[in-house]
Amino acid sequence: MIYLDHAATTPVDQRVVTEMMAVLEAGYANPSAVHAAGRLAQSRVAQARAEVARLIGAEPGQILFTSGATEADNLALFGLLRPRPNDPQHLVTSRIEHAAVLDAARRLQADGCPVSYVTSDSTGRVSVAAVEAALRPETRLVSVMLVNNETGVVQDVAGIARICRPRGILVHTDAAQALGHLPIDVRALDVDLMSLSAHKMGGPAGVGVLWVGERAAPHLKPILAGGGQERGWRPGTVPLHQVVGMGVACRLSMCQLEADIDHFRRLTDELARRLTSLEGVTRNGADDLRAPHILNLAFAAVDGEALHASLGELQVSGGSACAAEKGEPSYVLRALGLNDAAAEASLRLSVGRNTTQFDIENAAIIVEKAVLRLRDMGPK
Amino acid sequence: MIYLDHAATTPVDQRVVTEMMAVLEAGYANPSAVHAAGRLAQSRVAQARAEVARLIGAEPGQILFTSGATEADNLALFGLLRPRPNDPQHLVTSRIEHAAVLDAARRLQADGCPVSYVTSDSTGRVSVAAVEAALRPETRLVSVMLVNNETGVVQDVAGIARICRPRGILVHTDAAQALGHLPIDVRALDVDLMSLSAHKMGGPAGVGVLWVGERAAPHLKPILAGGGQERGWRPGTVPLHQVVGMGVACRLSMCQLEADIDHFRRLTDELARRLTSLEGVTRNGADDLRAPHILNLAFAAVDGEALHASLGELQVSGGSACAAEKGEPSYVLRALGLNDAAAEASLRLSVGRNTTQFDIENAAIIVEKAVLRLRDMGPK
Amino acid sequence: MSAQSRYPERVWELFSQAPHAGRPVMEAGWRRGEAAEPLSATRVRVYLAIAQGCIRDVRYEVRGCPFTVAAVALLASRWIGQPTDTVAVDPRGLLSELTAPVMKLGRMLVVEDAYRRALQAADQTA
Amino acid sequence: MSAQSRYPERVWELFSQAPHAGRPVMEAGWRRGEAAEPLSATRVRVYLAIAQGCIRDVRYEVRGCPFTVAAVALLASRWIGQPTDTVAVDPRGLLSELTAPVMKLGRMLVVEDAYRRALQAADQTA
Ligand SMILES: Cc1ncc(COP(=O)(O)O)c(C=O)c1O
Ligand SMILES: Cc1ncc(COP(=O)(O)O)c(C=O)c1O
Repeated sequence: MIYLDHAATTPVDQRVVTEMMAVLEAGYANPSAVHAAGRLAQSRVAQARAEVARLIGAEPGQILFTSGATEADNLALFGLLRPRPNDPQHLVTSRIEHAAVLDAARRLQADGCPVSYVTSDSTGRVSVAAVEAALRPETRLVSVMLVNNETGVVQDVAGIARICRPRGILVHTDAAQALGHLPIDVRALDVDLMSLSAHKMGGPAGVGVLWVGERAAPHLKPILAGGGQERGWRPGTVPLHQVVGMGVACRLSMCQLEADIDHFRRLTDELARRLTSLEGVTRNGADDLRAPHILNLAFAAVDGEALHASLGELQVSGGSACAAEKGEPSYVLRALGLNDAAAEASLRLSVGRNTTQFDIENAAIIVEKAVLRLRDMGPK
Repeated sequence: MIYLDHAATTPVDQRVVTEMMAVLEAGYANPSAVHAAGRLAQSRVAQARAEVARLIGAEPGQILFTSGATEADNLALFGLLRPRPNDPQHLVTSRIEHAAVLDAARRLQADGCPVSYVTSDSTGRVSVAAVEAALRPETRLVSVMLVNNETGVVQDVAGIARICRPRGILVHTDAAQALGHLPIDVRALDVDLMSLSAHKMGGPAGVGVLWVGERAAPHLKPILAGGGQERGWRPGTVPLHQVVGMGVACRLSMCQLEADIDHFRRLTDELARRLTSLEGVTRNGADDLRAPHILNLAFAAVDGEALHASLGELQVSGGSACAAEKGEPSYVLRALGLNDAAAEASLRLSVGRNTTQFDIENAAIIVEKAVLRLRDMGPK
Repeated sequence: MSAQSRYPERVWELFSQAPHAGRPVMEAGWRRGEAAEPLSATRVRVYLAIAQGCIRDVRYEVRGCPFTVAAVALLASRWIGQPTDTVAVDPRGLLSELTAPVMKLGRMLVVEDAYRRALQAADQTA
Repeated sequence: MSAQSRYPERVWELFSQAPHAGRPVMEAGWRRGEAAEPLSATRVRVYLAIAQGCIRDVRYEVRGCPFTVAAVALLASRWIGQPTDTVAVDPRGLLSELTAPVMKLGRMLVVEDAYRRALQAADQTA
């Protein structure tokens, strides 16, 4: 099996597994309990908070643990926007966001929040000008992701924040695909909320973070009701092993981010070089804008389903895992200008820490063979 | 350290840890992804669903994984009740519910849902008659827990369901403290929704279940928006190791529930025998109604804070972990008729699989010593 | 485990072997039929070698999903050696024979069109 | 690690040792003062042995939280040997000396009352 679907989920780093297991085996108690084990657990949570914070240039107190980036995205949107008849709270987002943001936006819209969807250009980028054009006096929040999960294109979130700041508009960014793949600094980006996920960067699934900056904090309302955990923003027993796992993954990334980026870049560059040497293979999203770990290629003159079926032991995604489950062609690729057939005949190839040069060579051979056979079979 | 706070959280069973570790190390992929690893992951999720279902007499397809009982409780209430101006949807719940239900109820109330709160009698039970008296023609949902997390008192949920059924009212029960501590059969209870949590019964924190029966399913709306996971009711990447952990914990409970119950009962009975032989020690909640793992005792003529501070290496809770964090006296004990001081001078002692007879003997000595010293110090 | 487990065994075999696939070396003497569906970019071209009212040989070119390829290949194997007045394409029959999902019916219609047109076409006399 | 880490070291020491705690063996010759706060069920009883305007000894009984016990014990140690006209209780001063949270002020007032009443009381002449 050659696994080139790290953008869907990464294996948990062995060093993370080891620390999670230590926590599970130690049997620490509920971090909220007042007694000694509870306090020990609390200090482990605090450490994890600090480890995540450090990787994005934030304060530990601003790190709010959630069950993943999906919940973090939902919390950002539902937590800040409350549809009210006499107080229109306008949201600007993009057509290339993850389903967690897009579906939340649609729900807000159904509940009476006006929402504007900005599209991306053919490079895969949402332009600052397009966002600016969508702003209204009643715009409360702009939500644009930092790295797109299908094309890997890095968005100009700092540029978007720059035009929102003087207008007092809060900015949220879904950085699930960016964490561990790009240097991130919430201060430099000057955003207000950021969603993170552990399982995209060597941590466990089922834990994420909403970073809440000081401008957003006074306005954020919780989605879930219950105990007072996470400053009242996120009730429920904090799952210590999960939170520790995310902390360790961030700590590891802190010390090897540059090396990781080099590794990812070298592998995807090599794969692109091999595959684009075939005729009729084009990049989805501009190469100079993409994050190092994701490569998205369109293959002309082959059927998408047949291509995916022909990859044997090479595991990749067409679009995101969620879109794939629905069997619909990727809305992100269509936003780039691809038609349904071309979107379906695209492969997202994403690498991780354990991907080797050998994996890349084999993957290139598998894809090349499949494409040539299908084309050979097709009408000339 | 003598840990008698299993009702707050249990250590993760070593057999659960082992299987979780195997999943984490195998590096299975996102269960939603279409490729081979994804399908393997899906079959593990299906197995876990079946394991949970079997323990409560349900169908695997009715098991909806969440981030814990808090989210399950929220999903049950928010998912079924939508406050609308011209359609009053009345909720009946009790004053002794967990914060996850009570806070959700308060939020619904603030949003325009009428809510009735039924209190418990001095035995710690919410009477069926009291629930019946609270029903209205527009009542949509009744939510009463199966086992109270502070007193351990088992509620007459089957009796409550019996009066709701002919009226077409849906019944939710929070069974977080019941799972693994009582035989549970959703058919015999005849309820419509049930919340479960893994970390109260040897599984990991951060994963729970909402069981959704066929009468409730057509009406349930999701809280979170996003990918289509969990039949659209619960988006976000399903955390495989967590779900497997909950499944294994349920599988273990399936084969040793009777032995566990005997063990819990023997330990708490012994502890009760020793401590009630002291003067001025009374049970909070009727002994013949309590679940086997929880014992709640009130100590007359001592200061609650001083008592808790005097327990040394014995770890217990006064109320629930959540209430303890806020430093407020337990509303559950006050519903039993205790005043603030008496509620604070109460101890919840809860046992687990690893608790030994020796732990119980030592715990009894520690509590007895503390109580006698404080009383000796006090005005006679 | 691989992608093949997502397809019925028969479909997988026909898709991966694609018997009789290809264009005739010399098109003279072959009849040709073509059909396409632009949305999915499915395209099927069928070549029939007919002599004395009998289908002597079949070739095809196809761009389509595994079910489409399987249907085209299945018909090719089945039509070879048949008298032209006994052959027919039943799109719904193909669906059920290949246990294909209903949403594939459109593609089966493309396959039918291509075969029908080839049957009705005049010889390509080069 | 235990409950003691939740309290300042001084408070913990005074609470767990409770120096001078107890009732005098013979109450005759002791002055007694008592105060209570029903909500938290705090109750403090102070006994002072006074002779020639000087506090010769202090005893107390207390039901209260660790800060309350510490305050009562601290005052006992401090008052022994003092002339009665120099001693006083400063509830806010106790709070800060014991680094107690402000919500404990009510209990410090109970402590003050008990000491003040004992000082003002007549001898218990049995
Ligand atoms: C950009 C983006 N946002 C959000 C998510 C959801 O993350 P999680 O699985 O932690 O809920 C994903 C991954 O699926 C993603 O790629
Ligand atoms: C009765 C009850 N319901 C709900 C919960 C919340 O469970 P979780 O920690 O899984 O969110 C708890 C435990 O804290 C509980 O005891």
